Order: sequence, then structure tokens, then C-alpha cells
Amino acid sequence: MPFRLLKYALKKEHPAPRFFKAHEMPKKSYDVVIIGGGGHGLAAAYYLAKDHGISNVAVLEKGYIGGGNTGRNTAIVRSNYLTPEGVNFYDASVKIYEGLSEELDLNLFYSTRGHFTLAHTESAMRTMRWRAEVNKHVGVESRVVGPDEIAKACPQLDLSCSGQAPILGALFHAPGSIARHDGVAWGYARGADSYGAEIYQNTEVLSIDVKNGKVCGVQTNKGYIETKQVLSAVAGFTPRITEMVGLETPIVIHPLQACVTEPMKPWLDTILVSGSLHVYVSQSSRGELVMGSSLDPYEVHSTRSTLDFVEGLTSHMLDMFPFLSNVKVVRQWAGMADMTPDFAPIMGKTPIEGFYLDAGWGTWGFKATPISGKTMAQTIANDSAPDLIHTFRLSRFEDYELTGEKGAASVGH
Amino acid sequence: MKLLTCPINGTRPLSEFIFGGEYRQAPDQNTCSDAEWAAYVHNRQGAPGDKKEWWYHSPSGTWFIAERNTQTDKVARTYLLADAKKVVKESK
Amino acid sequence: MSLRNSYKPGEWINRAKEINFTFEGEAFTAFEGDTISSALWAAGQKVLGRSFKYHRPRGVLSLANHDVNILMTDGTDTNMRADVVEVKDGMTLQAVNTIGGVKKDKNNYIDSISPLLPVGFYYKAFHTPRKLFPFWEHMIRKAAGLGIVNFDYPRILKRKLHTHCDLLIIGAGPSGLTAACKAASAGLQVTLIDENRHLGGSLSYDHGGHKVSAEYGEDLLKKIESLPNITVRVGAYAAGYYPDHFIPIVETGGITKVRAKAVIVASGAFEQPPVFRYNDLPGVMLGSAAQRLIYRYGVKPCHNGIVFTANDYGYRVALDLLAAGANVLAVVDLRAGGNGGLHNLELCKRGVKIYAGHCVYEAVATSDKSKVRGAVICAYDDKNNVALTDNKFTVDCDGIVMSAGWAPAAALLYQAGTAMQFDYDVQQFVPSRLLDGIFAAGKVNGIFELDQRMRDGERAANDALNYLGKLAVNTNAEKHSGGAPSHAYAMVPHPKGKNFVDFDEDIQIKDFENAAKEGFDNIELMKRFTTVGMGPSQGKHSNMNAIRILAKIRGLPVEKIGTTTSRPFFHPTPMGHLGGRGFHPHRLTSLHDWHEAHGAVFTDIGAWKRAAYYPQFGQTKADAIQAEAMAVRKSAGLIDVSSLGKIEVHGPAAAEFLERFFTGKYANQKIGTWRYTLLLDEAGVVVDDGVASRVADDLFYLSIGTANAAMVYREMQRCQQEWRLDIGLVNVTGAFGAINIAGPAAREILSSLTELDLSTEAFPLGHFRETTVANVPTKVIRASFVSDMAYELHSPMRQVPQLWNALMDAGKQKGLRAFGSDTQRLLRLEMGHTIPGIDTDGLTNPYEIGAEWVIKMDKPYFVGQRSLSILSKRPLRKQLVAFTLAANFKGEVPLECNLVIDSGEIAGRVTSISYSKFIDRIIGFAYVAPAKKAVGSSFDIRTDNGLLVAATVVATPFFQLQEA
Amino acid sequence: MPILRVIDLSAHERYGVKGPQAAKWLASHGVATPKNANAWVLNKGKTLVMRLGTSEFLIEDQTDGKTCEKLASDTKRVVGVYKVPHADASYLLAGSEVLNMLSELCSLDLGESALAENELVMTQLAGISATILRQRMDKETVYRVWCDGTYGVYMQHVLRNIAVELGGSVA
Repeated sequence: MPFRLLKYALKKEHPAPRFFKAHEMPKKSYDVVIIGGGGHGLAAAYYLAKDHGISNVAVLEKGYIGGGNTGRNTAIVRSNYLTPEGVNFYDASVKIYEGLSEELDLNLFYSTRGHFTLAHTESAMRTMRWRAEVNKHVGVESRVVGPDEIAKACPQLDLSCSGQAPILGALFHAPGSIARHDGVAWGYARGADSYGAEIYQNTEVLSIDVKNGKVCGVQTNKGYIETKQVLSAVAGFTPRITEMVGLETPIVIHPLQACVTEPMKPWLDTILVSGSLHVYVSQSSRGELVMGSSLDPYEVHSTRSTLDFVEGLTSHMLDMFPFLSNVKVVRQWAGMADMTPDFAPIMGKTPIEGFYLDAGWGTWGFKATPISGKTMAQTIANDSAPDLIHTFRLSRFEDYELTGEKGAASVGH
Repeated sequence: MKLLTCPINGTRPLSEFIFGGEYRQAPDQNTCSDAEWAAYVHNRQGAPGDKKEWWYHSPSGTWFIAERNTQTDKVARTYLLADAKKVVKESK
Repeated sequence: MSLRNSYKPGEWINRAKEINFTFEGEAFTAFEGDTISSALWAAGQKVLGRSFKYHRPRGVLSLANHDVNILMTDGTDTNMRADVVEVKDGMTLQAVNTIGGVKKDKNNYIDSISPLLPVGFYYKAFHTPRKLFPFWEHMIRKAAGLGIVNFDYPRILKRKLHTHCDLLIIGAGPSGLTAACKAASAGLQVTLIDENRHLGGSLSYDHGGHKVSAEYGEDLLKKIESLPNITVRVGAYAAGYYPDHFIPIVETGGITKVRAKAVIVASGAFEQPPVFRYNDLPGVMLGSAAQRLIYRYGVKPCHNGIVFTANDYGYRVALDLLAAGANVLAVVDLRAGGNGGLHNLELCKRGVKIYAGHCVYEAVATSDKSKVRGAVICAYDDKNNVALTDNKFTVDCDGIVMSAGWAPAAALLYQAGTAMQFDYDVQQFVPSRLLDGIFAAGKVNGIFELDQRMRDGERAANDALNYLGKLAVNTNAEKHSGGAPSHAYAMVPHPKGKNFVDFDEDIQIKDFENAAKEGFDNIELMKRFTTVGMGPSQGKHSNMNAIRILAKIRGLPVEKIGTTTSRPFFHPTPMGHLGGRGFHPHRLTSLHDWHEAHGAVFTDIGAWKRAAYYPQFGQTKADAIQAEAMAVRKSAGLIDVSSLGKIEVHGPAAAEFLERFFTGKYANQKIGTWRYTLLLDEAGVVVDDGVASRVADDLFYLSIGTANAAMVYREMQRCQQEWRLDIGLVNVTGAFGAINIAGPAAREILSSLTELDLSTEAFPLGHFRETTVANVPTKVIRASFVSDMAYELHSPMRQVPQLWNALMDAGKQKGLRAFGSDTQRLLRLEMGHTIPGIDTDGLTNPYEIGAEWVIKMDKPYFVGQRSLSILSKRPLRKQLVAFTLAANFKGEVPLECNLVIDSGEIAGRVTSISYSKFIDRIIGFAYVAPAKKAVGSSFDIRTDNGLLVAATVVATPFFQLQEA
Repeated sequence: MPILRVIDLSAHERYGVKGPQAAKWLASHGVATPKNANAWVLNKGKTLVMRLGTSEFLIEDQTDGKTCEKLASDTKRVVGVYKVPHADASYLLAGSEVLNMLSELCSLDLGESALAENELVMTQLAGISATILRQRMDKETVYRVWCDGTYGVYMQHVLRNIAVELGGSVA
């Protein structure tokens, strides 16, 4: 048992301090206001202070920190994307993640399990090769593997999928990991707070003050805050924020659902994704199977659950793992995914001076948390986006320069 | 499962329908600027609220318009596109 | 020592039928109808499970599926809820999550090191040094989890049914039963469900030592039976509420999805445990659990019991204990004044000692810590919620029965969007605003007295009748009378802790305090940090106390804390139920039997099953494909292309419609000819292609790719709505089949079966004709997708086999053979034709595939035109080219999606590649940098193993290579 | 009453037509059509005339009926009248368990009180598009089902399996 826990047993008073200070009312002005106290917003606050010495920052969270998509995703971290730009970006995120528990001194249960994207059709196999080749090119460990190797990593998997969709092979991505999603938000919150950033929960932005094309402040339910720089990092709420500044974007909100089973002793060590069966699954450290599927097919701005989602998902889970018939699903939930037409985020500057966007994360925002925080901090500090996120700029749509991730659309995230 | 009412075939579970996206009027392609067209093609009214949308009833092959609130997911009414003018007039 | 009582009417067990089973190696007997827990308890076995985190011994808590103290495995199934699973003859049971069984669980040491495991401990340690984390993770994963999954468990897919009713009533207690009678009497079709095996709810166990409620119950049940329009489902729970009153009812046999016109939620309330040190010891149970044991299973909860109450209900429980023959040593009432009304008097009369303003300070465990042997009682300051320990004393007992209050079973109401508010009179959240068509009645509504609950059920039925437009009297809503059924803060602090709030997750009061100290003082954050309510029972017995504790910590009223969100499912629901028996529709052409008989290997394209190739004995896939392709090149081949999308566009504006829909021109197309069609989306991205044959001035016959056929037809329908052109669309995909006969001998074979003049002069490429072939009415399209000499024959689906067989017969001598869709891929490649979706992706524009020739920008409008005008001004980013590898190439052959590498950078990828036996070269398509598109340029492809292979751009069709 | 019968009637003659003038055209050829959308009527010789939606019609003859054959030979290309070729699979379902079977296949309420007489529904059955109606036939309530013929083998398989499971017979 690690010695760090000893103090809890020995001290009479609980020796752990607050993760972040509870501030009463926001100050009159800040250098930077970050809207959205999820992983991304908090990471941006953390890196603004740590990397750029900008700590006069307020993070405004409508509800509680990490309560949006940070706390609703299935916590998969990977970088096996289709475009070199995508792979580079997410690989940078994976690299930070690998040392993040130590950096934030919070055990994020970052667990590298290996990630298999199963291919049930010849055309899926082609896409797997495409991704593998691009990954290899960029130096990320992904390769196409055959059924034998899948069976070795996950002997319980029925490779015929109960005769419904036999598995031809997979894209194996060694760095694929899962992490404790809440912890990421909390860790960044604690880090940002320690550098002086202020976190406000239950603080809603009601409007954004733009004059002559420049941001000059935000109106909140706790008063007006002057600021020249505003970062929107609100995932599924992005269109509401962009509407406040009169900015049009391609973002459309679709719910993304997930569910979780009762805990059971560990048996599934890898992360499995099947694009054809619309399933992704991993087993948490508590022993639950955490499962997700593809996006809901139509726009809804709420986190409601549907029965057909869980019916479809469990039916496909049983195709893959027939012995789970009597394993029980405990809970289902949903997040709001801000989807873009090319399945890539929108990051960086906008036509409004001082208004920065970290959005369009769709179903893949969690894995990008560290790197989006870092690059958005860089963008705000320099008022210029780094090369790493150039490809994700908002203006790409006007320029008809959409990113190539759309090719991987058939593959689950 | 949610119910939706096809103006021809009546009320059915959502699984019988395909979502066709927001109903939008394209700008005049002969007079609009490239930027306006690019915005029409890519951008969307993403904020929640009452929207006109295309829906398709699969078993019968019927396209129709649904006026739906994208936050509450409540459908105010549905009608054929051809009846849109009539519907607007009636509601006035 | 047996705790089984003698027979009582109304009990759920059948004493005539004895059952034998074993629990952890020991033999037990039970009666039919016993649950596993009731049988074991009756036999005096009290340690029935071990807790999730600390591995503490656990026994009966709620006996109602509100907790998971007792989870078992029978060797086949796991995580079985012994409280509610009926015991069966021959069962061999074991508790889950132990090493060596419940009695001697080797993991019980964890309880003694629990100070080392503070709230959120796993966030605080194990991550440094980084390289040791996998070790700790392995240990933690093994220690967590509950049961062990049986990999041999059968794949059980249950039937899933749909049903409909006017009114669905959830919960068949007094309010639900009354509501059902009222609504059914008024003519509604009522479905009444209850998760228990029998109707009656608390009427079946909450007797307070008397028979009154049992008699009420009998009356109601008789009435229910007499009403034919009530469908009763017992052993059935409502798993969740989904929009428009869609509710899955889960039973052992499967799921029934109910669509109701209105719903009454009469689901009752979960009894909440008071919190005191060692409140989790076996022998400490909820009052309602004790009553269930007594009246349903004829089991005495204990011999010498103490009732620890904080409401009047505990007094009823005490009377029930007496009625069961147990001694009640004391009633300890947390409330300063105590009460219990008439029950109090009755207990006094029977000599039961009542301690008002007292608490059970802690339960005392037996020396082996396995169960309760006594209770430490002391005075309690009910204002400040502290125990006054000066005069504490111990009472020996083998049971502590607890009644502190209730939490509404409001999960479905929450899911239905009900606004709930905290009612301080009843100390409970109650519905304040219900959505249309949803009604609440009984305990979930904050109504606890029996008569009131029945009246509330009737009121809810009247409300539902009114809602459904049936005449009904309006009755006023009931308001609970008497003392609060729930105590505001039935918690006893103890410096040594182990006063459990969440039994699933072993969470104590101090965990909440410490979580708040660390800043997790919002109910949702607290839930996530402490994991309260996140176990399998989803907070049924813990969420309310968690809210009260947090309110106290923050000094706020309870309603300011709010509740956590309720999500499906009400009870954890098996995947075999949810997944259930599904449907896997597939489409077959009328030639499917022929393909099967001739050894075809099938491939799925959308819902279609297509013959991919026909391996002869021992032939590999590649050999089969080359052999089929050679037949087409040397003589003739026949392929079933019935899955092609086929659409007729009728009407005076048919040509105009096509001109707007596709990129090409059709107005001037001659009757009897066909033209290529290319479909873009509004962004100018290539969607699909096909062929439009002009049958008449006002009729085109389109054939389009299999995969996109449904989508393309749908888009045509939508455009028809928008454009209002005078056309009619007829989808004949399923009504017509199609065959392609291709190869040098095709003309000769076909001409033997038709009167049609097939000479090049009479019927050149680019033309089509209507005729009969082998007496089958047929459209003949002289297409060139797979061969310059090919005819696509479209005929009514049912007559296609006749046509096929006639062609096969006619071609036998000429070497005609069938070929499949995989061979077709090679043949079209040899011809130099691209396939959307294979040689294009979701962003490809037509310029990138060299399709300028079919883009007619001088038309007034077509879908994607405006975007093309923008794209045409921009530099090309990539260009699709045809390429070949060196003649006699011997190295590692590149595969589709291998990358094209230019100066170390990715320039593109291979989209199609194959060896062509006929040409004897490896040929393909690839995207390259536009600068490399000229015929003769060369570029590098990187293979799977990292070798660079030189490829040369060539012109299509590839046959020119052969001639060169 | 038998428990469950599934009879394949795919071989019956059918004729389809759609378009704004289709109803008028049928009337001029002596075929009476239902007045309302999604309804059906029986013509003489028990020829079934179904109105699919508003302006499409499907006509099905009894075994010895000649209506479809005659309409097919009469068909000329007229603006607003478009022939719809059919190759449907079609079934008759009957028996005491027929609603039990349908409740697994279809999410709609097809019971006597929910499905009006002469009403026709286009919905999903066993996951595919299908047309359903209820008829009285020789004093027996029967359900008729039509789907695209290329799904016929699949549909037959599903119906057969459930029918056998519920103790019925398959013809």
C-alpha cells in the first residue's frame, strides 16, 4: 500500500485541502475569461498560467466542473486518426496524458489497454489500412492485424459475431487507453487554481459584449466582467455561445449515448470498437463495462436517453460477447456532441477579435483535453494559433478546405 | 420511442422516419457571393429553438416538414412542403 | 436455529413443497416460493454477502431489490439478487466477491485497513512512480468488480413485444390497485404492473400487528379480478420512462414495450436506513424487510429485537415483530417526543420499553464481527443531530430493525420530466409539476396513510380519465396528515465512523464531510467523488441521506441541494432482454438459389446478399476472380446485377429534373440512348454515379449503384417536393432484376435469344433497346462498365431466372460462365472506370477524379454547381490517376489504401489495385499530387512493410498496356 | 380457431399505378377506389383495391381474377398516370395468436379497436417496410401483409419461425 495514504489513517482531521478555492463573486475584470469548466476549459486555464504566466483568468461554469461531456464520455484516449494533422494532434495529447497523473499529482487511472477497431467488411479493412499507414507515417503505433491477434488479446470475443458480421481483422492501436474522466477535470481545476486562476461554478454567461468586432466583456448571472479575451470551451453548448457574438458555424448538436453494466471481475483488458456493429466497449477499473454507440441521428439539445439506443447496443454486444446475456445494464446516459461536417474540431481564432473557439469536438473531445488546453492557451497568449491546430481553423469551411477525417466517419469514435 | 406524425400516414414511432436536416432556403446562386454560398453549404443555425426540418417516412416514402423545438424535442406540427403556405396562413 | 414460523394465510411460500439447495457447500432446505435470502435467513444463516469495498459481512437489508448486500452466483449466472430471486431445487449457491466464501472471506482484512482508504483514495495514490501504476491497477481491478462472468453462459435472446393500453399503472399497492379499479370501471383499458410476484404492495406485509390492511388487500384484489379490462403483470418492472409514454416492462420472459395513453406512477417509496455505527451488520435490517420476512415468507427476523425508529412506522413494525413471536426489547425513537399514536399505547400495554429522544449509537458485533449481538443506546439531541453518550447503555439483541423514513421511488417521474419539490411536512421530495398524461399516487406522492393512499389512487385515476377525455369527477389531491413519515436527519455521528450511508459502495458519513472539505460540495460532484449512488442499486437507499448530509454540511435547506439526475434503468436490466431477439433483414435477388447451387461466395452490400465469386473446387479467391475475368475477356461472362437501384422518372419535366439533379445534360438526349449520370451534394462532393436511359420524351430509366440506391431515390423524392416539376418517380429496384452479359461472345449468345438486331450499326455503344429476350420482356443497355462488348438486361425480377438460364444454355458452347461482384471490380478496373465510395471518399470533388467531361456548367442549375464554381477557382489538392507497376513486378504488392509518398510526405493513396491476368500487369488507381498526373510520370507507393514501389501513370483503359 | 396460420399469397396477380390522375384513370377502367388515403375496398370478384397514401394504388386479384391482367394490357402512357411494376411478397396471417405474432414484428397497435375497418397501414414489420390490413374472410379475421419481393425469403423465414414457436402452422 503506498505510503501516501498513511497520512489519512494517521491524521485526525482529513488532511486533504480543497481542490480549488470557492470564490464568492467574480472580479470586475480578467485578462481572459474561459466559458466552460469542463476538461478543455480548465486545461486551457491551467496552461495559460503554467506555460504563459497568464493567471488573471476566470473559468465560468454554468453547472459544476466536469459536468458536461467531460463527465459523460466513455473515457477513451487514442490517436489513430486518418489525417496526418489529426494523428499528430491527438498523439501530442496522448503524450501529455501519459505523464498527466504525475504532473497533476492525481491518479487519473490512465490505463493503456491497446485499442482494436474491428473490421467486418473488406471496405472497413481498407479504411483500417489507410489509418494504419498514416499512423505509421507519423510515428504512431497502429497496424492492421488479423483475427488471430484479436483472439489472442481478447479470447472471449466471438470472431464470427454470432454469424452476423464475421471479423476480418482490425486496426490495432497500442497506445489506446482509458482514463478516469472526472479526474481529468478535477486535476486541471486544482492545477489552474494553484496558479491563481479562479473557477466559478453555477455561473452562467448570459451575453458577450462585442464592440467594433472586438470582445470587451461578458454578462453573467453574477454580474458583468470586463475582458478582452474570451475562450468558448462549452462542447454541446457552442451554438448558444456563438449566437451571442453573431458567429455562424457548421456545428449541429446531436446526442451521444452511453451505458454501463454492473461491475464484474476483470476480463476485458482491451478497448474494442466495431464500426459496423456501432459498439465501443472497455471495462473500467471498477469492473463495469462502459459502452457507447454512434451518434443519435437527429439534432436534440438535451441529454435524454432512448430505448432504441440501448436495445441496438446490447444486441450488438451480444453478437460479440454471447455470454453476456444475463449481465445487466445499470444506467444509460447521454452527452450533447457538437458535430462538424468533416468530423474535426474547430479551434483557434474567429473573425471577432478576442473571441476564441474550442469547439466541434463531437464525440472525441475527451482524448484531446490536454492538447486542446495547451494549444488554446498558446492561441490566446499569442493571439495566433499554433501550426498544430491550423488545420482545425474555422475559416476552413469558407475555404472549402475541410479536413480528411470524414473518410473515417464509418468508424466509431 | 418518440412518436412523430406523418401528415399522410399518421402517428408512428421515430424508427420509421429518417431525419433530413433543417429545411433551408438556398441563396440565389447567381447573385450570392462565394462566401455566402460557402456559409449556406456548411453553416447551420445550431442554437436550440423552433426549427423547420425535413423528415421522411420510410415505409411510405413521404417527405414532410416538421416544426420541432430542438431543445424540448416537441413537435408543434407537421405538414407537406406543398401545404406550407396554407399551414402558415391557417395559423395566422 | 430455525427462524421459520408456522403457517399464516397470505404467505408467498408453499409449505407443501420442500426444496433442497446448498450455499457455500452447506445444505439447506426451503419452501417453494422462498427467495434465496428468505430461505437462508429462515435457517439462521445471516452472513449472506460481502460488501464491495471493505468486504464487510452483510445480510438482509431491504429484502426488496433496493440494495445489493446479497449477490450470489449459482455457477452459471452471476450477481444474482438473492433477496428477490426464488430459490430452486438443487441450486448450488455462492456469494460473489469473496475469497473463500462469505464466512471466511480472505479479503476481510480490507475492512481493518479502511482508514488507509479515505474517500477518493484511488485518486490520491498509486500513480507515482508511473511505472508501478500497472501493478497497482492490476490489484485494484481484481479487488473491485463483483461476480465472475461465466464465459459459457448461453446466448439468450428474449422475444420483445409491443403492447398498447389507455392507462398504465406502475405499482400494485393500495393506491395503484384503487386507481386500476376506478379507471377500469370507467371503461379504460388498464395495464397494471408490479415488480413483486403478487399484487398488493405493502398490503401484503405492512400490518402493524393487525389484519385490517390484509383485508383491504383482499377486497381490492377481488375487484381487480372481476374487471376484464385490466391486464395484470406481476414480476414485471418498468425499466424506464421514454418520451410519449413508452415504457419497457421487464419480466423473466422478456421485455414488453408498452405505449400508453396515460400513466399513473404508484411506485411507492424505498425505506431509508438510519445511519449509525455498524448499521450494516447482519441482523440490522429495515422495518419493511422485517415485515416482508414475517408475512411473505413466514420467517422471524430475529428472536430478540430492537426497533430503531424515527417515525410512526417503526411502531407498526414493532407490533409485527411481536405478532411474529419475536421479543421486542426496546423501541428507540430518535424523535424527542417520540410518538406512534395508538401503536405506541398498544406497545406500552404489551410491555415494550420505548425510548423517545434516543438513538442506537452503535450496533455491537459478535466476536467474529459476523452479526449483531447488541445495541448501544443513548439519548439523542434531535435538534443538533448528535448523540448524548453520557448515559449510554447496551442491550443484547440479535436484531435491530430500522425505520427512519422513505425516499420516493420517483425514478420514472424524473425521467418523464417531472419537477419535484421538497415537502417539509412529509420530509420528502414530491412531484410539483407533472407532464401531460403522467400522474402520481400514493407514497411517491408523499401520501402514507392507508385510506389516504387509496383515495389518492382514485384521485389519480380521475385525473387520468379527465386527461383522456372521459367524464370523471374531480377529486382534490390528498395531503398527508399526521407526523412526517420521514425523519429530517436520522443520522448518528460517531467518532469511529463505519456509519454507512451507501451500502453498495461502503460510504460513511465522514466520506461526505471529507469530500466536501476537498471542494466536492455540489451534489453531482459529491456523487462522482464519493461514488454514492453509483453502485448497482443506484442510490435507492442512499441518495436521500447523501442529500441530507450535504445540506447539513453546507448549512442549506434540502431543496437547495437538489437531486442527482435519474436515468434508466429502474433495476439493472439484462442485455439478453434489452438486445433481445432482433431482426436481420436481407434482400435476395431472384437468382439467389442459382448462385448458392453454384458455390457462390456471398458478400453483403447494404441489405443485399450478392454473389462475389464462384470458386471452383480448391480455387483461391484470387484464382477464382482471375478465371472469371479471363472468361469475360476471352469469351463471355454473366453477372447478376439485380441489386442495382432502378428508378423511372416519368413526366413532361423528366429531362429537366435530371438536368437539375445530375451534372450532365439530358434535354437533348435521344430516345434509345443512355448517358452517364454523376450526382454531387451541395458542397460539390461526388455522391454517386449511374446511367440514364431515355425510353421516351417523358420517361427516363435510371440505374444506379447498389449501395446508394435507397438514398439517391430518397433525395430525388425530396427534390421533387422542392422543385415541383411535373414528374412522377417510380422506384422499380425490387420489381426488376438485371443481368450483365459481357465479353467478345456476348453479342452472339444474346442474339440467339432475341429478334433484336445487335449489330454495331443498329445498336451501337451508348444505346439501349426494349425487346424480348428468351420471351422475357427486357430493356437492353449497351453499357461498357466491364467490357466494350456488354449488354445489361433489365427484366421483371421473377422472370430473371428464365432469362439467366436461357443465356447460360445458349452460351454453354461459347465458354460463357457466371462471374461475381468481386470479379466485376477487377473488370471495371481494367476498363478504367472508377467507383464512387471506393475511388472517392467523403470529400472528393469531381475535378479530383477527372470528371470534368460530365460537368455541364452552362446549365442554369444543378445540385453542387455553385460549389463547383468556387472549387474550380482553387488549386487541386490531389488527382486520381491510373497506374501500373513495372512489367513482371515481383516484390511486395501494394494494397488498397497504401500511401503514395512524395519526398517523404503523404501525397495520396491507392484506391484500387489488382493484378490483371489478362493484361498481365498490376494496375490500379491512386491519388497523387496534381503535378504528377501526366501519363508517364512515376510515383512511389509505400507497402505495408515500408518498401517503396515505383508506379507509372498510364492512360485508360489499361488494355493499351497489353498492346504496348 | 387454429393457433396461427401463415399462407404465402405472393403468386397472386397485382397491378400498381400512381400519379395525380391515377384514381381517375382507374375509375375510367371500371375500378372503384377507396375515397380516403390509406384505405382499401373490395371490387367485384373480391379484387382488392388498396390506396397507398394519397395517389398510389395497388390492386390484387384473387387466384382466378382478371382485373390486373386487363389493366396491364390497357395501360398507355398518360401524363399523371404512372404504372408501378410490382414483385411483392405477400402473406396471409390468421389464428388466435396472430396479434401475439404481430406484436413482436410491429410496434403499432393492430388490434380490432385500433385498426379501423378498411384501413391500410404502411409501416415496418420485422424491420422492413410493409403494408398491412385486416380483413374478414369466411368469418375469420385475417391480416394481410405485403413487402418488397426481394425481402420475401427473409420475411417468410421470420414468419415461419415465430409461427412454429407459437404452435402454428405454415402453408
